[in-house]
Amino acid sequence: MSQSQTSTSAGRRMTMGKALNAGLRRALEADPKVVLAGEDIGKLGGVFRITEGLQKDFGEDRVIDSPLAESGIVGTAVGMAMRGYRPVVEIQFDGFVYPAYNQIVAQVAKMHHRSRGLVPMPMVIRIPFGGGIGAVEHHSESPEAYFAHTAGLKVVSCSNASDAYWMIQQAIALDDPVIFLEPKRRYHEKGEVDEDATPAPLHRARVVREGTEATLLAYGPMVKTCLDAAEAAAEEGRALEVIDLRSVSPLDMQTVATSVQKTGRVVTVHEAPVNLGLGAELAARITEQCFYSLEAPVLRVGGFDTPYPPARLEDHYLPDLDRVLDAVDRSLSY
Amino acid sequence: MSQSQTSTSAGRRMTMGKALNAGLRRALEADPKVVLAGEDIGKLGGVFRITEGLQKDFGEDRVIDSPLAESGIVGTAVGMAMRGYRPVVEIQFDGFVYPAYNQIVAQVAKMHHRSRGLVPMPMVIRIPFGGGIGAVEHHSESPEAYFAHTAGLKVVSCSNASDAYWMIQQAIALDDPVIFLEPKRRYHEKGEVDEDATPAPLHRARVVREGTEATLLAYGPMVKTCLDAAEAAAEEGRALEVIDLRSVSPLDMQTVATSVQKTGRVVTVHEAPVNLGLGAELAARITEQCFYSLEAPVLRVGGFDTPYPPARLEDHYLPDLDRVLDAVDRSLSY
Amino acid sequence: MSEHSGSSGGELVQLLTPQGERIDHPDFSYSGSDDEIAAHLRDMVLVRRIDAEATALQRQGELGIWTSLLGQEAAQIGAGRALRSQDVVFPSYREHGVAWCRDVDPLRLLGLFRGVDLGGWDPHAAKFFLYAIVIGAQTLHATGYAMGLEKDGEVGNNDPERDAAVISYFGDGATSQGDVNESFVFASSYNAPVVFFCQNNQWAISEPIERQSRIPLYRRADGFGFPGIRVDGNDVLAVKAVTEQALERARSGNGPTLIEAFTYRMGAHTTSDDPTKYRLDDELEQWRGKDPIERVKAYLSRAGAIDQAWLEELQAESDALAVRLREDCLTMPDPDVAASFENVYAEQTPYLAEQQAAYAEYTASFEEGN
Amino acid sequence: MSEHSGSSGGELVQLLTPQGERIDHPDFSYSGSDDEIAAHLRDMVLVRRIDAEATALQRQGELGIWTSLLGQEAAQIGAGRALRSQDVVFPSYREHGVAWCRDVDPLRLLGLFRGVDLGGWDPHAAKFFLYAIVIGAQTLHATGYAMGLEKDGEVGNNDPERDAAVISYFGDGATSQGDVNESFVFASSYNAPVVFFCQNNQWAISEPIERQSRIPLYRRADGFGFPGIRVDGNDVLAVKAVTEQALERARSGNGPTLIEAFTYRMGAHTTSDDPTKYRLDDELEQWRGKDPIERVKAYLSRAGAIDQAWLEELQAESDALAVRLREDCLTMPDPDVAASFENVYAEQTPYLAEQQAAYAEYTASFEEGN
Ligand SMILES: Cc1ncc(C[n+]2csc(CCOP(=O)(O)OP(=O)(O)O)c2C)c(N)n1
Ligand SMILES: Cc1ncc(C[n+]2csc(CCOP(=O)(O)OP(=O)(O)O)c2C)c(N)n1
Ligand SMILES: [Mg+2]
Ligand SMILES: [Mg+2]
Repeated sequence: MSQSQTSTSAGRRMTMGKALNAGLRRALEADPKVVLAGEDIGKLGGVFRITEGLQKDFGEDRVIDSPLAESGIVGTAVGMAMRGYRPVVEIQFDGFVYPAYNQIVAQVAKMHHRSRGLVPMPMVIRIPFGGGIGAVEHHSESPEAYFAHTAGLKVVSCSNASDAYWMIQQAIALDDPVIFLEPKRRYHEKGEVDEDATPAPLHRARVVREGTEATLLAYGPMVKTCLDAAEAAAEEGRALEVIDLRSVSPLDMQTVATSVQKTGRVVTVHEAPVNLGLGAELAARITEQCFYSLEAPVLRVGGFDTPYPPARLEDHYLPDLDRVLDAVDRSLSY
Repeated sequence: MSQSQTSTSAGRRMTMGKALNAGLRRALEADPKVVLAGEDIGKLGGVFRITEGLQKDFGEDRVIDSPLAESGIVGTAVGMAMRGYRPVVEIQFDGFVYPAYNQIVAQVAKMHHRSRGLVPMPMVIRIPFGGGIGAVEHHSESPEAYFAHTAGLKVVSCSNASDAYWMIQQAIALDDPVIFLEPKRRYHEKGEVDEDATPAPLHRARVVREGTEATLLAYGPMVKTCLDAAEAAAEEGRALEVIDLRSVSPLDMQTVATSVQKTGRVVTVHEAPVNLGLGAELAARITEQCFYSLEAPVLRVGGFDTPYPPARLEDHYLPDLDRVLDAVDRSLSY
Repeated sequence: MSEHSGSSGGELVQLLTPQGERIDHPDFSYSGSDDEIAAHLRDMVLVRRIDAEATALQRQGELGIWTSLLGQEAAQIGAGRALRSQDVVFPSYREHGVAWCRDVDPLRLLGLFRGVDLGGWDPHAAKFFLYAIVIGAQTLHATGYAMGLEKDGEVGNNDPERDAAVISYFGDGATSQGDVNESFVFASSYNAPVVFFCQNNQWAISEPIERQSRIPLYRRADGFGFPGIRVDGNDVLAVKAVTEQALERARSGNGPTLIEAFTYRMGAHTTSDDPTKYRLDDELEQWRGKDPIERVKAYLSRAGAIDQAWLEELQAESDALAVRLREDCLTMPDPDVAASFENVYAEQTPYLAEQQAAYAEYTASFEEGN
Repeated sequence: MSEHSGSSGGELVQLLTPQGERIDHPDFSYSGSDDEIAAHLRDMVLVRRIDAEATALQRQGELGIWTSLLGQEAAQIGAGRALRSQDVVFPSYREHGVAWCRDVDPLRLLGLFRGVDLGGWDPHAAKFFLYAIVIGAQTLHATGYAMGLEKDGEVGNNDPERDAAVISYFGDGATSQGDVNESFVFASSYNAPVVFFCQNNQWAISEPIERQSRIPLYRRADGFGFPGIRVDGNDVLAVKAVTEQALERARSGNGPTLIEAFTYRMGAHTTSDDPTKYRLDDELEQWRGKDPIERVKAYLSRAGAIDQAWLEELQAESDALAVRLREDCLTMPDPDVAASFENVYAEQTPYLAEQQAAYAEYTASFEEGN
């Protein structure tokens, strides 16, 4: 049922958090130029323990606790990249990336172009993102559109342990800067990770469930939500196709268009506010590319166009199975 | 031909720059709580002379030269707003707003909501934006989508002297934070300003030219480009409707939808990169709201999805009359 | 390389030793009576009790997270009680003790951590602004507010009822943040009436102070042209004396001061944190000997200003407070989803109104459906 | 309130007076020969000529804008000639003199201001990174690069051929920016081999230095725990001596230094600026007496190290350089639109490739149409 390009030989079962840790470890082993930097990533192993044990094993020179200053973290990473390093930066929570926004959009994103390729920026900026963990303000944001609108950056998000393991390594190996969005509420979900597989290309979307009546497009935390929705729909006899975009920028429109040409109906799902969220770009491009295939407008499910609410309201704010299926119903009613 | 709600009695002819200066002056006169802050806005009157003479007339206490730190400028403006002031902040160029991004999206945008309305943020952040002036890097950017995606902010752009005069005053009078985008390459264009008129509501779009065959949607600097395109099209017998959105967030979808229902074809035009630019949101919403009226997908004309190029390439990057008409042709060919 | 001194040494202002002995300082003195000191003790005991109850509530799942002030009571009560009613506070997220001094109902603090709101008190009424979670942001707000005070002529009138100052709290880690340094630039440039109160509790989550600075933090002010001073943050008398002087300096138009309150975070960073991963029990043990409450008890007992009965009464009061807080917390109503849409704008947009209506319709249909 | 001292005073390192007399300083000395000093003079005269030619080219519409270094030649040549070949430079947008010392063809600088590229030299080959227009950003890059040098073991080997340092240039206004202060935090925390070179030219566009700081800027370093020093920025000997020492300190593993070169922006901020709006001729006149070139000429003439013939030869050289620069500028090819799409990514995306192809098709059809 899954088109996953990873080999089917059984791997190890682990959480997404552990898979990221294993992926980072392998990247540190593979290339001495890989360095990790961020707040509390050393002894503590990061507030989500994604870097647990790495400073102990690779030393303070390669796994660097940074002063509490995000612009400084990213700005010095730019300098390290200029010196030939491949910095992997951790931003502690989504809501704390904005102090580094200037360095990211004006420096990281533009350096390769500005220098006509002479100064590449092989940098990964890891951001645990999204809601659903009952956190206080600034700990549940989905800033992907802010980065995807920025030329020069690549933006990806993993939705499962296997992708987490592979995509982090691919992102680190890439000579372009990558905003790497980790769905923090899925850190504890387990999956099979085959460490000998050949991973799918980083920017390739994946059909994670085939169907015929409508296409659900998601990435990161919402992939599971969409799979659950498709499962529920199947019980009512409706076959929904689910695509895990994996890459938010660039978008793999070929995989998307193939699906839309089959189903004729699309629902996009993300946690970020709808207005100018990824759903907008998807809707625009799909309508451009598949105008005659669409039976209904692309419908968008997302967070409200409000600040992220206090925890006791987040279940309203966050798209869930029901809101996805409601949109599917509306799409089918066209 | 124009639906302008301003009265038709003749006003003074002035440049957009002078109109902004006059609007700021009137706002300073009208409310002692209005203060202006920014780099070089005092004696120099700002690098574009928009605040010329204001410090001389209103004093250093109300027209404040700020230290060279955008986060500090916006962050202290937050504090002044908390104290009951209505700060109007100037960011010297579009590309220098990013150091303040954190304060804008995490503080300015959220304060009213966070405080359940107890701490309003009546702040205007003026940004001369866009290209076309042959400037060096970071001086020609169009960051509107970064702000429009942020709940809690309002985003507007003026396209002519009269709107500049009125909209700046309306933005200052509004109790919400407004990102006020000034099309710097139009600063020197002249228009009629009637200082006794009743202005249109701030967030209302305006049909600036009526037509039947397709709708051009633009704001700020591209309104003139679209009017020129419509004029050229008219010479070939094609009647294009042009809408000046004026408000980028919230969007006046009613005015847009009315037009689209009439024309069935839409081209959006902005300088910002296409990917996740305003055109994406417009395309998504128009397709949702006018699915059965559309004869063609909404087509988008915008900057390339690249960093802003060096000046000698900006004529390629920036949408012009020909690129707009090319998109109209493509739309009509559906 | 590191010049961090311990808690003693000439540069640290101290008026009450860990053993509870009052000592003199050439520049600072505490002028209050023993009754006032007893009032500080009461404050400290009560906020420690509030803190403990909140921690317990979090452990029981009633709060999402809690930021404990354990060990920092003297820094907060000393500074909080130095304020005049017209002064204005810009806290970070750990200033429960200062909130207490501003008469903010502790229940309102719990609301934020329970996730029922984003800060449930009235910042203007309390002259205590909302908690700031993004490190450092509030120091610029404080500076801007102080600039506003100055514009309003509320500074330098030689009128103790009117002249006002602003105080902004932040941690040792925060001093690395650009915003905090920019607030120093602006405060200095405009000579703003603001006191920067840094609680150096030695840790920014897992990072020791040495990661942020290799010299004592109070010296940061030197670089910006205004005075910095280090005070024993576990000494409520010294903190109050130092803060009073800095506030008075601000109120009278003499500009900003940086206070570094040298203290210690006795607990975890938050209830989500596990400090055993990064710090040694030794250190904790050493600081236990400098407890801000014990030294005041020792002094007052020795001075005969309090006795066992007084302490028992305080114990009873603090237990009652905790019971009340717990009850109120458990019965705090959940917010209505309408709150998500309200106040996003002062002038609601049609778009958001439609979104709200559509969601209401959706949930309604859903309820019908069930 | 302001403690800004003038250009004289005990705290300012000076080795050559405006009158061209060499003076001693207890901590710094210039050890080069008169021939070397003559070489500095030649550098300064040539970069001033380049600058004048660029200004003229801008006036004639050949450049979009130009950032003149007039008056800052000694600060830049002194610092630039203090570098060893392995040292690495992170400039702001006015360091044409330092670029000269790094053998960057001045034509390449013009490319940026003519709008044919975003920086046309090879930063790695020149060990001179691209101009940074967003104020302060480069100071963090410099610090990170310096951290990398340290990791690579290129520091503290006692090997003059190998030990390397980084130098970062910025203005007085830049010191207010968060990034610059964060770079001080990081450099201090990691003891990075970086020299922060602030050209205090008294103005940030129209804002006098007093808006940014009420104490001398070199003292900012005090607050971050590393040395700061103020040098007469119009004295090429002093600048070289001070910078050499700071670089050596960095190379040998002793960490960062802040140098404040006290100088003056003799021209407009850029060719777009009109300084008559905000500053007085008096000030300019006063600084004219401290010209960085005249004092060296005076010294060398008096010492008999140069004569009229030497100066005439230099004049001829500089005129030839200007002619060459002008010619090359006028014939600099415009970029191809393909350059817009190239190098946006190291691995081009299909999306952007399609956009490029579509645009190529569009322009082609257009040309056919004509
Ligand atoms: C901009 C930003 N980055 C990161 C965080 C995550 N964070 C929360 S508290 C904290 C440590 C703060 O340390 P310190 O300033 O010493 O204050 P303390 O918690 O010790 O009172 C960090 C890194 C944040 N809240 N904001
Ligand atoms: C972040 C940012 N804000 C504003 C500007 C606009 N700007 C360009 S130069 C300048 C003044 C810089 O002054 P200073 O740091 O003293 O350097 P100088 O130009 O005097 O060499 C300003 C405000 C900018 N380039 N970057
Ligand atoms: Mg701390
Ligand atoms: Mg300057």
